[in-house]
Amino acid sequence: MVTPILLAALGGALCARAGVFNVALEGLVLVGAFSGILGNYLTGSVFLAVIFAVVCVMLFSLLFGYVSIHLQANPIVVGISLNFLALGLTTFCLRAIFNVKGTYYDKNMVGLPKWDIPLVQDIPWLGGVLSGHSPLVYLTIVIVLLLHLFLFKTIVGFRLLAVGENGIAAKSMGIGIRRYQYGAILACGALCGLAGAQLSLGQVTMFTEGMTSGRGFIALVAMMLGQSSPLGTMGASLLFGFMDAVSIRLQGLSIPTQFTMMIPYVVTLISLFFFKDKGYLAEAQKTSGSSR
Amino acid sequence: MLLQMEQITKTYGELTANKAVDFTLREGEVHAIVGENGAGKTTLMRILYGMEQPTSGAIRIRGKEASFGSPRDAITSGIGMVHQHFMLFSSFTVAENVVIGAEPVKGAWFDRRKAVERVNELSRTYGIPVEPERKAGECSLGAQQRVEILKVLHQGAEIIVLDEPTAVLTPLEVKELLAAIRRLAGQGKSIILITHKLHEVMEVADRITVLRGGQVTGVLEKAETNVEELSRLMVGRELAELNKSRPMPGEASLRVDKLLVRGDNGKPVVDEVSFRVAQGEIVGIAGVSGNGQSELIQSLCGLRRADQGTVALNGRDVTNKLPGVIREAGLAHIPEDRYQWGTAKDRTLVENGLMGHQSKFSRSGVLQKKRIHQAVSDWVQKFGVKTSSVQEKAQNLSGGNLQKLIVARELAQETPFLIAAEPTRGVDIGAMEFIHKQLLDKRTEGGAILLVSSELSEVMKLSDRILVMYEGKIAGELDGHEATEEAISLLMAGGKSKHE
Amino acid sequence: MNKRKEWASSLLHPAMAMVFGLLVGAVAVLLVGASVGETYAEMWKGAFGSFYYLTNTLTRATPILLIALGLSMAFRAGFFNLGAEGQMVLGAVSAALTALYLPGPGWLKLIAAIVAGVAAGGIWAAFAGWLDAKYKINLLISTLLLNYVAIYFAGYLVAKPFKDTTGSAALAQTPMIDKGAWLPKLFTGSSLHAGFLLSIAAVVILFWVVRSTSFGYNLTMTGSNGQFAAYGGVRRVPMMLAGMMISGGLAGLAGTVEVLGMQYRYLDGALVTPGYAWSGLMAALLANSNPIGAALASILLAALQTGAMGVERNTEVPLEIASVIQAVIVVFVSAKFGYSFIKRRKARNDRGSAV
Amino acid sequence: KEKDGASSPSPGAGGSAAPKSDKKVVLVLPEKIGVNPFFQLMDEGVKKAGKEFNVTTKTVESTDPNAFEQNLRAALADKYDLIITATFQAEDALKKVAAENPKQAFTIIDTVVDLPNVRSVSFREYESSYLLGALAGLSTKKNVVGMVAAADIPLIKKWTTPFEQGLKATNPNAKFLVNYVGGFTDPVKAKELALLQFGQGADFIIGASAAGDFGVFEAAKEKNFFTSGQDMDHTSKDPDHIVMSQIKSTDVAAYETIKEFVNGSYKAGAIDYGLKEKGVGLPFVTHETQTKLNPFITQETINKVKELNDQIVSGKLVLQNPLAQK
Ligand SMILES: Nc1ncnc2c1ncn2[C@@H]1O[C@H](COP(=O)(O)OP(=O)(O)OP(=O)(O)O)[C@@H](O)[C@H]1O
Ligand SMILES: Nc1ncnc2c1ncn2[C@@H]1O[C@H](COP(=O)(O)OP(=O)(O)OP(=O)(O)O)[C@@H](O)[C@H]1O
Ligand SMILES: [Mg+2]
Ligand SMILES: [Mg+2]
Repeated sequence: MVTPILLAALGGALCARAGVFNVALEGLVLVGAFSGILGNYLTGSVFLAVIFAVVCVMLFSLLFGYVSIHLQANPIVVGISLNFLALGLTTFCLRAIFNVKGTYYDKNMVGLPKWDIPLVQDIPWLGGVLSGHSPLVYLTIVIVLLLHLFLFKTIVGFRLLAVGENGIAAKSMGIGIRRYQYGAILACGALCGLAGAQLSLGQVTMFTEGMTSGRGFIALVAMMLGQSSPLGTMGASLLFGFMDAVSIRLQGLSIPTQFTMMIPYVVTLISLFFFKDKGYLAEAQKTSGSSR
Repeated sequence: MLLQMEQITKTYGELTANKAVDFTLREGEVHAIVGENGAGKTTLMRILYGMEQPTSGAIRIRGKEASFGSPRDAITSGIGMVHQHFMLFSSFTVAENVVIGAEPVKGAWFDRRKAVERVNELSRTYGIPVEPERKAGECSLGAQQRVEILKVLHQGAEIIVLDEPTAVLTPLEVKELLAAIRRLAGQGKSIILITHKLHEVMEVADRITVLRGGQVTGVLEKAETNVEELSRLMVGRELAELNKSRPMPGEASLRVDKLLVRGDNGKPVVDEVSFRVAQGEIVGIAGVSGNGQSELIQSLCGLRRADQGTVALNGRDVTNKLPGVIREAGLAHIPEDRYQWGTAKDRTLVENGLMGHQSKFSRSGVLQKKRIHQAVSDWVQKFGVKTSSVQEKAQNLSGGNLQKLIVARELAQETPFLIAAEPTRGVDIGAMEFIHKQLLDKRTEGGAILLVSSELSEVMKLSDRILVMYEGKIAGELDGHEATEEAISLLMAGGKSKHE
Repeated sequence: MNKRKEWASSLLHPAMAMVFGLLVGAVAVLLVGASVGETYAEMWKGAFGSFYYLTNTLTRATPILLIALGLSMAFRAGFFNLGAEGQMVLGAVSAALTALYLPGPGWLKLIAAIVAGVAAGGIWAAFAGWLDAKYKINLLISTLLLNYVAIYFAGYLVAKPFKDTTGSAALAQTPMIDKGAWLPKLFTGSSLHAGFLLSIAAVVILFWVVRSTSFGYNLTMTGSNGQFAAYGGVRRVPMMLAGMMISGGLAGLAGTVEVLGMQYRYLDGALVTPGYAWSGLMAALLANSNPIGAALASILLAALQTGAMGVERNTEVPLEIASVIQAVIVVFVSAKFGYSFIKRRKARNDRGSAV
Repeated sequence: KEKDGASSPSPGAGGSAAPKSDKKVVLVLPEKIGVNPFFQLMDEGVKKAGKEFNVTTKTVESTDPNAFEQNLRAALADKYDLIITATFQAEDALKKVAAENPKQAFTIIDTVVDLPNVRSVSFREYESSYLLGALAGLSTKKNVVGMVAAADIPLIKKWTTPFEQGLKATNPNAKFLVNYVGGFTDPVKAKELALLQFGQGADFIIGASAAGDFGVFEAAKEKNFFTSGQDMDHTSKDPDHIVMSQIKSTDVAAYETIKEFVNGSYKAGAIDYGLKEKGVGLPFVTHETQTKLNPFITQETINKVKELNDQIVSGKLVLQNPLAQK
């Protein structure tokens, strides 16, 4: 459930740490979801399909990088346009390649397998939550840890943080800002590709136009709430996922649906009272343009 | 010859910042560059460091032509630069700041422990003390300066460019820095030092290049010149001696009683301070930076909450009032940090000049743009601010010229009381003389001035009374006309030096 | 840098960017095997081809422009408001309900509805501002989240208590507002309504406020360097609340004129689907928060949208490709080429990365 | 690949000897066809009629309500002989435009606009929803039936309310679960909701969430429960799990309209399609299908539902339109 959001949020966090505010997550995930299905259709292998999705989204995010870094376009404008572009492009390709409108669904297409973890799956209740997911879900947990190590323990990660913290100073140290920002954007593309693949090959095995349904924006919120740290982002995504589950279960009660659907957003807002300004936030705002 | 810069010319639009400049550096020498604000010193060094490309001209290192497309190239050629405005990552530790770009590794990992060790080692070798595990943003300006130098040394620079390194330092820190510079030169490093303080030049430099209006007006051996000749070459005229008349203090304009301000950790940073500033007098505050001067000023201006005590300005209680209200009550303020408090960098000079004058230059909320434009143009002319137009963005002005604009703006408030914090920081000697004269004139007209400066000579030259701050308290008061440097230094040190 | 040059370059570069955007769009058209000339001709016709289409474009530009103007004011004060959508929706629903349930003559309803719409949007935005000022809650996140809350809440109002009970009533919408409270159309047979005049008035007023009043100056300075403004006696919190209030108020007005001038009722989703808020955000950013620039950028974005509709209607190019071309052009319009490219880069580097 | 199971009253019947026609017909949709099979069918109906009767046809999609009004007016300017549009979203704009142009012929599908130059074709989906509910009540083994609906808006009541009535009519003890996806394009969430309802014991879960239905189908396949689709006969996609479908022949509506327009028998006014006209219905019950009946639904159940159908058709059983206002 939270995996696509978390993956996209991690990508966004990486960009934010490099000083790029990436609002194109929604579009990137959508492209990932489509190319996952396309890859599966072309190669017949889910594994290759995931790779294909990752590569396609990286190409797409290269466009983001080129226009916002090389052509110095405003990253937010580019991000918003790319969201529109992704929607148009995937819908068009759906029609051009699969000759369907709306949804591509093939009962015989094989999605990502579900892996059961031995022992864990036998734990009552918890086993059902922790086990029986697609490999990408487990990969995501690994990615969170790797990203954490990468950012805070390696040299490349350290320099990436430097670029985001103070671009001019980094440049004066001879650190190529562009290279790091490109790297972050490409990595974000790869993560969004995985997010899309998990959406269209893991959670379901189909593609519907606009199937991201705002998940990319939730990822944006999760990334900001998690202060662009991998662990924080994971926490924020889990919080959101949990509240979403709560909200679904409240639907049957007498509260109007519109209010139960508000719950995840309101709770996230309230959680901001507890996780505020830990120093990094100010930096995040600087890079995202709100110079407070 | 280690470094030759030949016929360097750099133009920005219609403005020529460097015009056919020749500059040479010998191995192991300390070479000072002096010149007025906007003479083109920083520009020349930015070209050397690959941050700007010269419009024409060539750079040779050990006779071989070099071209620097970026700082990276300059760094590989053994050039390091400490910028006029620091280039630090404030949320990183000192050690991280020093090693960035050439970090120690352990396998695939960034070895932070080794980084600390290396910094300690460098620090010992060159006698430059720092606290490697402190966040750079929390360090005093002096310490940040030292971090910058260590950073350059860590990169293995042979040629070290220091752009106005002493502008923000206290006298003690200056002394330590100059000693470190000599030590570095002694160990074979070659140093280019930009400064406005000619006595520093005479103290450490081997050779001196003087720039004026983008051109070289002299290259001199230290031994064969003197302060007078240098200032003549810089300014193009003789400097007059300032004459300070005896004060005729009137009524108290500012009364501060038992003012207490707590720092972020809850400890008092200004500790029950009481003093008066009367009309027609200049009161100087001296002290090692970090002893509460900044906090004192900020709480006087309403930019920081005072926890106890009262501040009265021209008979009104202004304790913890909003900055706007306090200005209304008759306060103008030359801030100590011109970029943080004093300007909006991406705005024009006119817009920067308007700040604090909004009500004067508007009628029922509508700005009178002609008058503002005229006023700012007048200031630019009167203070000799070098700029192509008053519509220039503030960030394109050299540091000193921007400072002149701020001083002009605040003097033009014509308030009975003025806080002048580091009013001549980064300003050339000609302009400094001019600003000093303006402050004295204001005093003669009956203005009350609180001067806060880490430049002892400035405090001594201008003040009628000198208060020395130490650890948030006023450690003593001296008569400005009789105080000696020794007496002040003793109070500043509180009996023992703070920097040991 | 003198003024005239700056003007020239500020015009030249969008033009260059347009050309480049059109070139890339042409590639997309060629890829689907349609004729580039015909496609662009239809695009032009759909946007400006006749008086009717021109008014269509201006109608579409109206809400985008109002939102862009509002966001510009928040940006000027240094606050990034991502909540225009929610502010617009709340403004729209408040205006609709006021016009429906306030007794009195039509003109009174109309005026009261406009006031209610502006106030609702303004207060909703100021609420986010207040959360920031008082509790240091990141404005970017809070405004984004408050969108969902506002949209669901408005959806609830029109799906349950204030649902349309006349007609087929299948949609979540309010009943239709009395004719007396409609914003008049400017020309018969065209959709352009008096809301457009309101938006033009807003451009003029804000342009004047920003350039010539001390309030505008204080707002700009707060955004440019908040500490400097504080030092000069400008109070940050009132400035932020004012900036957010104006921003949200104009977004609310955008929703209001759509209700009173176009749909004559609040229809759930009708303001969200067209993505007015996102277009407005892009226009404000493209114009660098300048009111006149925002007007031009809004018309450009609206023209691209109406042009794309024309392409869809009259060529074999499918709707999706029309929207692809539109997105591609916007991407490249925001790019900075040539001379200004170098200049901007410098400015950016000096300021760190900036919006 | 995309279009299986055509709806049964074959629209092609009788169209073989169409006269040449120089008429121009346009279908202006208030939304993108996108995820809505209902619009897809309409588009197909129009295209088919166009080919058979040799009329020029064109389909224009709109991105949002304002764009729709512009497209409608543009169609007017382009002088189409007949302008067809559809759904409630089109009502407001059509009322305006049709009143302003009393000479122009308009048809609106799926709702009623009472103007002299408008032909309204609407559907009584509530009849088929009732049947589906009744069928679910008879079929469920666990006495728990679920529905994954698109959004909690009045429109959706056309499916939820009569369904529940039918369910209670045949099985008063059955529990009815409804969950809302909150959108029309989210199969991921729809699947989650279906799995949730399955976890709550439902063995028959109806999809009513546009593209989301595919998520419900997939959940059914994964967990082995039974499901039903909307608008067209989906049963052939996965006969083991998709055991029912609620048919709404918008293609017939579009096709017949054009046919009559070409024949000259076209008249303005309201027509509606219900069980009686076979405009709505269920495979096996009212419409023929190629698919084999899944044993989950016994022939006996089908027969019982057929009886209900007959009662409705004959007027013996009168159902309330859930959207009708008091
Ligand atoms: N990017 C720029 N665009 C336009 N003019 C510039 C730019 N950078 C510097 N200048 C101008 O070039 C001249 C030289 O500036 P520079 O910073 O080299 O002076 P400086 O000698 O270092 O002065 P200071 O002692 O005040 O630091 C100044 O007049 C300055 O306004
Ligand atoms: N010994 C110390 N322990 C903890 N923090 C220190 C210490 N010395 C300096 N600092 C920090 O570094 C900062 C030094 O700042 P700064 O140089 O601005 O001091 P200051 O009070 O403004 O003096 P001045 O007005 O002379 O510059 C202080 O604000 C404080 O936060
Ligand atoms: Mg300089
Ligand atoms: Mg200080």
